[in-house]
Amino acid sequence: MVVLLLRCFATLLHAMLMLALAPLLMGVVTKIRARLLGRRGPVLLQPYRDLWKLIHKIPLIPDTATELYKIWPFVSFAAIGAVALLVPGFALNLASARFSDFITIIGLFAVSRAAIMLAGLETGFGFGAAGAAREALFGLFSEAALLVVVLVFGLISGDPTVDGIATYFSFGQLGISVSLGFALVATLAVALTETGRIPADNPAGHLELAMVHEAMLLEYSGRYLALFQYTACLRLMIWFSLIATVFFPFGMAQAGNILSWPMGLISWLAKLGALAAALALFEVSTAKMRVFRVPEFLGVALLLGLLAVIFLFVAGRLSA
Amino acid sequence: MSVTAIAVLLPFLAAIGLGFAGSPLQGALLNLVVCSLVFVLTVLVFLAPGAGFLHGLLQADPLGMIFGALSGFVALTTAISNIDFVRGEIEHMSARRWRVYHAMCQVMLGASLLGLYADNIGLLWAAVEVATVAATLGVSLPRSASALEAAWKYFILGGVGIALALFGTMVLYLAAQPAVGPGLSAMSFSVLATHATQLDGRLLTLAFVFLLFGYGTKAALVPLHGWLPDAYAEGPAPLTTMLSGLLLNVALIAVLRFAHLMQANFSAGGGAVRPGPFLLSLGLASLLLTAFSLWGRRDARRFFGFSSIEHTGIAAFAFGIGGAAAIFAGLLHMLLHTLIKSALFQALTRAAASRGRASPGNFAFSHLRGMLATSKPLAWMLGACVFALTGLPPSGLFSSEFLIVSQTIQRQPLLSLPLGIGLVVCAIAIIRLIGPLIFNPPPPAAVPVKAGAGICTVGVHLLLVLVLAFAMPLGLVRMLSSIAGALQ
Amino acid sequence: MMGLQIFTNSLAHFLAGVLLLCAFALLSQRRLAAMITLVQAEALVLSAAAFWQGLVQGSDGLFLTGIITLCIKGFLLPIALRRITRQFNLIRAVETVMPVGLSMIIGVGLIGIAVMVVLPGSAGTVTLTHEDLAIALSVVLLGLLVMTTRRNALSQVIGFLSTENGLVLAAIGMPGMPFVVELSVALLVLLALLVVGVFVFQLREHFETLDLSGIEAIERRGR
Amino acid sequence: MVGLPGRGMHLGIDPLSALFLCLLAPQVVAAAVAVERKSVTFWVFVLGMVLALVAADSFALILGFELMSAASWLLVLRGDRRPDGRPPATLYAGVALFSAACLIPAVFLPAGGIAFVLLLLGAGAKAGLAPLHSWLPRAHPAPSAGVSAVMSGGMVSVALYVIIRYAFIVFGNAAEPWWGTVLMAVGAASVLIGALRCLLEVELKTVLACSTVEHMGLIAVGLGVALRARAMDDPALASLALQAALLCAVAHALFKPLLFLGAGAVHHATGTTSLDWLGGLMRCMPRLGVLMLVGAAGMAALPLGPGFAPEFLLLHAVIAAAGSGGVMAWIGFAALFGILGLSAALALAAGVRVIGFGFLGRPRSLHAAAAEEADRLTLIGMGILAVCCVLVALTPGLLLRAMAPVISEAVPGALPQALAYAPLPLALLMAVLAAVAFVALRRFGARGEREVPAWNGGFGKPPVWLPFGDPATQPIASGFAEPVRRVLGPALLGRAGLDPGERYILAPLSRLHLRLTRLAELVRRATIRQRLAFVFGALVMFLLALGLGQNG
Repeated sequence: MVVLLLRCFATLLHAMLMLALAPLLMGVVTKIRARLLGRRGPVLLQPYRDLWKLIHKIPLIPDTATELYKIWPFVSFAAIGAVALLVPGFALNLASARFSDFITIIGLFAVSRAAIMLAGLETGFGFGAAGAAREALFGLFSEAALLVVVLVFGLISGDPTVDGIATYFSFGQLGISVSLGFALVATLAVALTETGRIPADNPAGHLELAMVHEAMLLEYSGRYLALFQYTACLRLMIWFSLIATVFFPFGMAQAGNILSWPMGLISWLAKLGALAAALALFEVSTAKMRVFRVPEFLGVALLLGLLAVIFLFVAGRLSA
Repeated sequence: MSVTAIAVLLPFLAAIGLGFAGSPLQGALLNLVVCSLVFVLTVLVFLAPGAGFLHGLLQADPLGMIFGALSGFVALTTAISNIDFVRGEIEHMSARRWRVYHAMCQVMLGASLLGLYADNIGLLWAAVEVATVAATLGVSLPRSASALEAAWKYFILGGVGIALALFGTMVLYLAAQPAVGPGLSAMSFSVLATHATQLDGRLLTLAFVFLLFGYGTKAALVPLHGWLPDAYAEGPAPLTTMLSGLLLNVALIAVLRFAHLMQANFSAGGGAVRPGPFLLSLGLASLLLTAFSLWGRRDARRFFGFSSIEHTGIAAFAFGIGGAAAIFAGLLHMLLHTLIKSALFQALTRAAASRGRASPGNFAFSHLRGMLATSKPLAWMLGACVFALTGLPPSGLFSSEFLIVSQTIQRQPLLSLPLGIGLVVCAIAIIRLIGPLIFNPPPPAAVPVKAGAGICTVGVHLLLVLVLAFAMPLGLVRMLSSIAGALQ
Repeated sequence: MMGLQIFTNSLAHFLAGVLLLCAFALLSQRRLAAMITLVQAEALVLSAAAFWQGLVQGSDGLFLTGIITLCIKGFLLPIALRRITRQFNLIRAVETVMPVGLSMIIGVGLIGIAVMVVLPGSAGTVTLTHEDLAIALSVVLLGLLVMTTRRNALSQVIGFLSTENGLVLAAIGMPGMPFVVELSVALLVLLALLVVGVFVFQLREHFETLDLSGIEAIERRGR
Repeated sequence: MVGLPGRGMHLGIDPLSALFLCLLAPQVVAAAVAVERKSVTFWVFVLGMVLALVAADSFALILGFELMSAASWLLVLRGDRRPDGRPPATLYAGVALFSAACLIPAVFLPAGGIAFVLLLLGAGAKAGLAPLHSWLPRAHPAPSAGVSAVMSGGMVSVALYVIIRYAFIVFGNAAEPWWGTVLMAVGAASVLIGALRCLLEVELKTVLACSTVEHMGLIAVGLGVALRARAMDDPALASLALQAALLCAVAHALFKPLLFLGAGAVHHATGTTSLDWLGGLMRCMPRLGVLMLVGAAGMAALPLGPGFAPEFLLLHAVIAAAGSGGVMAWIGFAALFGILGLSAALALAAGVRVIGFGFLGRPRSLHAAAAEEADRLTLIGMGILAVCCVLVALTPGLLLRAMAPVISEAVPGALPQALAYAPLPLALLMAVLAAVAFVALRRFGARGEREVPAWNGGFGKPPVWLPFGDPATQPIASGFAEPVRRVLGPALLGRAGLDPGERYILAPLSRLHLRLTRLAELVRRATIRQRLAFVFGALVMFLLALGLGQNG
């Protein structure tokens, strides 16, 4: 009974932290990136300020938009928010653990992607459509690669839920490490694409022809734009936590055991920071790709996933 | 003198009358009267399966009865639609030729009945021979170059066929010598069937080859089919109906009877060869050749002539498969195909009449297309007939072809591959016509016309097909099964 | 008595052989007139054979057959044919499909097949009728070969007649074959003549010559 | 006695046929309400399907199957008013006949590999499984909307029913693992090609037909996994995969007719179904738009849509199956998984494309601008289906429980699995989040909003004489698909961009047919003498064979 209560409380805390810290994470990434480039960069809380500013602007609705124009931001946010609750952060075995099925999560990502693409097509002007088309193209390979990675996880752990996979990996065995390495690389590639970072997309770019994610939001303003941007931050947060949970499951707390929470929180924040630093480093060290190079980039990820499966088989034979 | 004899003799007598007197229309009416009488008689034959006439030369067995009644029915409906045909075409032939035409119709009817009821192979041969001559004269009647050419083909090929059949008949008689000894009895089907096991198998086989080629020419099995498409396409329209409705059956049934003699002798170890392979090869040849000959056609009657070749081929194939069920299926297929095809030709004749004469020929598809726009009931009837030929349900041929294919699968699995290919290609070739023929825009000259009441004969045919195929009365089922059992 | 029997057989054989020889010679001929003559000769030999068989078997049916054959095939028909040839001056040689030599080789092969089919492999049960049948069959096949190797309607008619001769030969060889068949054979010849007459008549109306190339031209129009 | 002469025919209902009957009912009702009330042929078509479903012997089954094909052929023929040369009606009839020619032998052969392959050819051709699928995108859009709906939702399901009936129940005990493998391969191919064309096609109805091919492929994959598992006696996995397949069939039979009816309404309102000429319909036909949104969600297999639960189950079944077998099996299943993911994303893009270019944005033609809301009956018909869709989408668990008898009928010793995907809580959660966001924005944010010309990267307002903007600046549907075409087209469709089914099946067949027809013409044009020679030659050959046979 107590355990159940604790788990619910942990879930609540987890949700709070995810929703609250998302913009901060974005700020951290920007800051580190700026520093690496030798600039001072904006303050860490800049994303919060931007959101606040946007919220207080009166939104301008394009006259060619339909009634659904205002729905899409909420759909996108709701889907990503749901994922935020499903993906474990600082603790395992949350109340939502049972539903944290990887395929459900992928589906929810797809929902938000669809919402954003439709938002891009909403006003029927060129840039939004171009962005949507590119998003669709990237989506093909990232989803395929991600599913193959999920297959790897499923084959290893025999449990399709993120929570279960993390629990299984937290007592990590050797022998599967090769394939897990491949899977990690593939996952990172997918994550970069899904969160619209370099090399697939440039969140800071302002040339419409080169944009993907931003191009779709070109016609949005005010609170709706704010919601979209917040969703983007949340997505980054989710991906970081996901990677942290699955590949670096050490030091995670058990939701049922309140004493392990602080440790879990600390390790979680540490992992997030490390990942943010890694991302910033990667971004400053690479350039953005041409649009039609990205499928190849993701195709490599897909192949890595397949390789992972094969190595997994080999490993299984070796261990057997 | 038995009903059978009357049924056979009446048409010949009528032919004499028709040949020498009367205006075309009178001739058509008399023709109708005689045909209806004959039909009644052929039905009566069921009640009084005539005891032997001319010491047993003429003896209707169940098979003969069924197909005799069928022939009577087809002749009747043809005679009905013939009246409209004569009305339409009256000025295109001289009164003399009209007389010959009607006389020939009657002679063909009588000869077919004779061939079906005859218990004597010589008499059967004579009947087919008379029918051939009558048909030749009939086909040559339009006197156009192409008609004469068609008749010439018919005569040459038919004559050769007849010669072969006669030779076969004689060899069969010789083969019967050791068992039956000289005399009439050596030529009687019933006697031969009872002594089938003691016949000289070697001569029997030889005889069968010749009989198969002789009567196969009449049944237009590939490669003996050369005469059929032209004869169908050039002769007067109702004559075509008679050809397809009556003569093919006579010849095919003759082949079936002879094949049964072989089979019986073979299974008794009498030294004969199994008839199956002969029939199968000819049947498959017919099916496959027509499957690809059906595509380039521009003339409707020629097209459906090829489809007749296809269906006789299918029936022959079924007989070749052997076994009661397959023979049952083959007979059913013959029944249904006869009904459908004659209905189709009646509808086609009316359609062509509604369009008037045209340069490429009254039956050119380009001339007949777009029926729906000019006459709804006619179009639906025509479409239904054409569709019925494809064997897709609700067409009756579905059930017979279903039976045939299933039997093939169970008895000769490998043969079901060519059979299936042939059936599918033929059906596609036929079904592709319906769009242009019925629904496309009609040729500019076409004018809307009212379909006469006579069209209902087509409906009756199709209804009969449905009943026979999907709700066959038990009595008929028993009769056909017993026939098939006896002939297997 | 025995000697008579042998004599009977050998004579019947001799006549049949002559018939076969005529049929074979028919194959070698190119000119219509000569072909007609050969058919006539066939008919005469055939009627002789019919009379002989009638004498031996003592059946008047065969005599009747012989008479019919003699009258119609021996005289009426050749006369008619000659008239036609004169009318359309078809004196010139008929063009054949294959060289005559080849067609004769095929003819020999046909005779071989006929013998092979009719006579049992095990010699011994060979009866007169069997051999007679073999010869008749050869004649029939040779007639058909003539029909298929000559490009000319009239010569096809001639080949057809030769085939008929073979049939009649077979028929008269059959012991005690009922009357019906001879009758129908005669009937057939009669009707054949009738129809041929009709045909020749109209074929002239429509094509100046009897050559079937005109018909083939019509046939070439795809229909 | 009705039926085959001397044998009659037998009818009967068991859980499987009952399930498919239930699956047939809503779409027939909807189609009847929407468009086809008076068409006799339509009802014959339905009768054929019902007969095929309640058949208890092979004759009745094939009779119904072919009756259905024939009636729908007539409907295709009547509906097919396209000027371009090759009408699909003949091709369609050919496929129908082909399937009959394969099915009749299949049901009479002894249960075994050949019978199964024939069955797969026959029923698969009807269901539009690769490589015999290329007729479907041509034929299904041809007839009127209601018929297209029932063809695409019901007829293919009947074909699936035949596959399940025979592969699982009749031949069940003779099943071998490779049957399942073949079925999976076929399904994967259909999924891939269907999804790709679904994204590339421009005609709305053709898009929907291609998506039918894709979903048939998904179902086939599910059935394949189930069959393989059954042959390797693993009832748990078999029942899981079968659940996926059946649920997919149910969902597809609901949202596909819905979409087709919508496409028909669009065609009726605008005179075109080409996505390149539509646009902005959400403004003038909002109700239709919302209904189409429901359908598109199903087509794109999005969570909270009817299409997601089956996809979810299917992926889990494949994961569960992947562990078994040798290295080839592992690679194969990994590839299958990749294909499933790829095509899921393709389907998503296609769904977005249908909605985004058909109903959002600016009109691309005056017709689209002047469209009027669909008539009430159509909306009612679509409404029925939409309600069913929502029910299926939110309570797949109940549906699976209801399907239990079917599963246990097809897979002896089956233990139906509980569904690990709970749409209702998920929907609740998302609703709460959206509400929270809405309220928060209302509470803290600025009120009100202003309607202005779209910014469009600063290109400014379109001139007045171009009411919906300069058409040149408008994105079109084919442009949306262009990147995918550039990346995947050459690999999957070849340089000509032709469907492999057309290139490797139909084209060679037509060439062969032409050659054989020419051959037959040669025979037909023979002169009299040559025809005589045929007879003579055949006779001589027979005699020769006889002589050699008897003396040799």
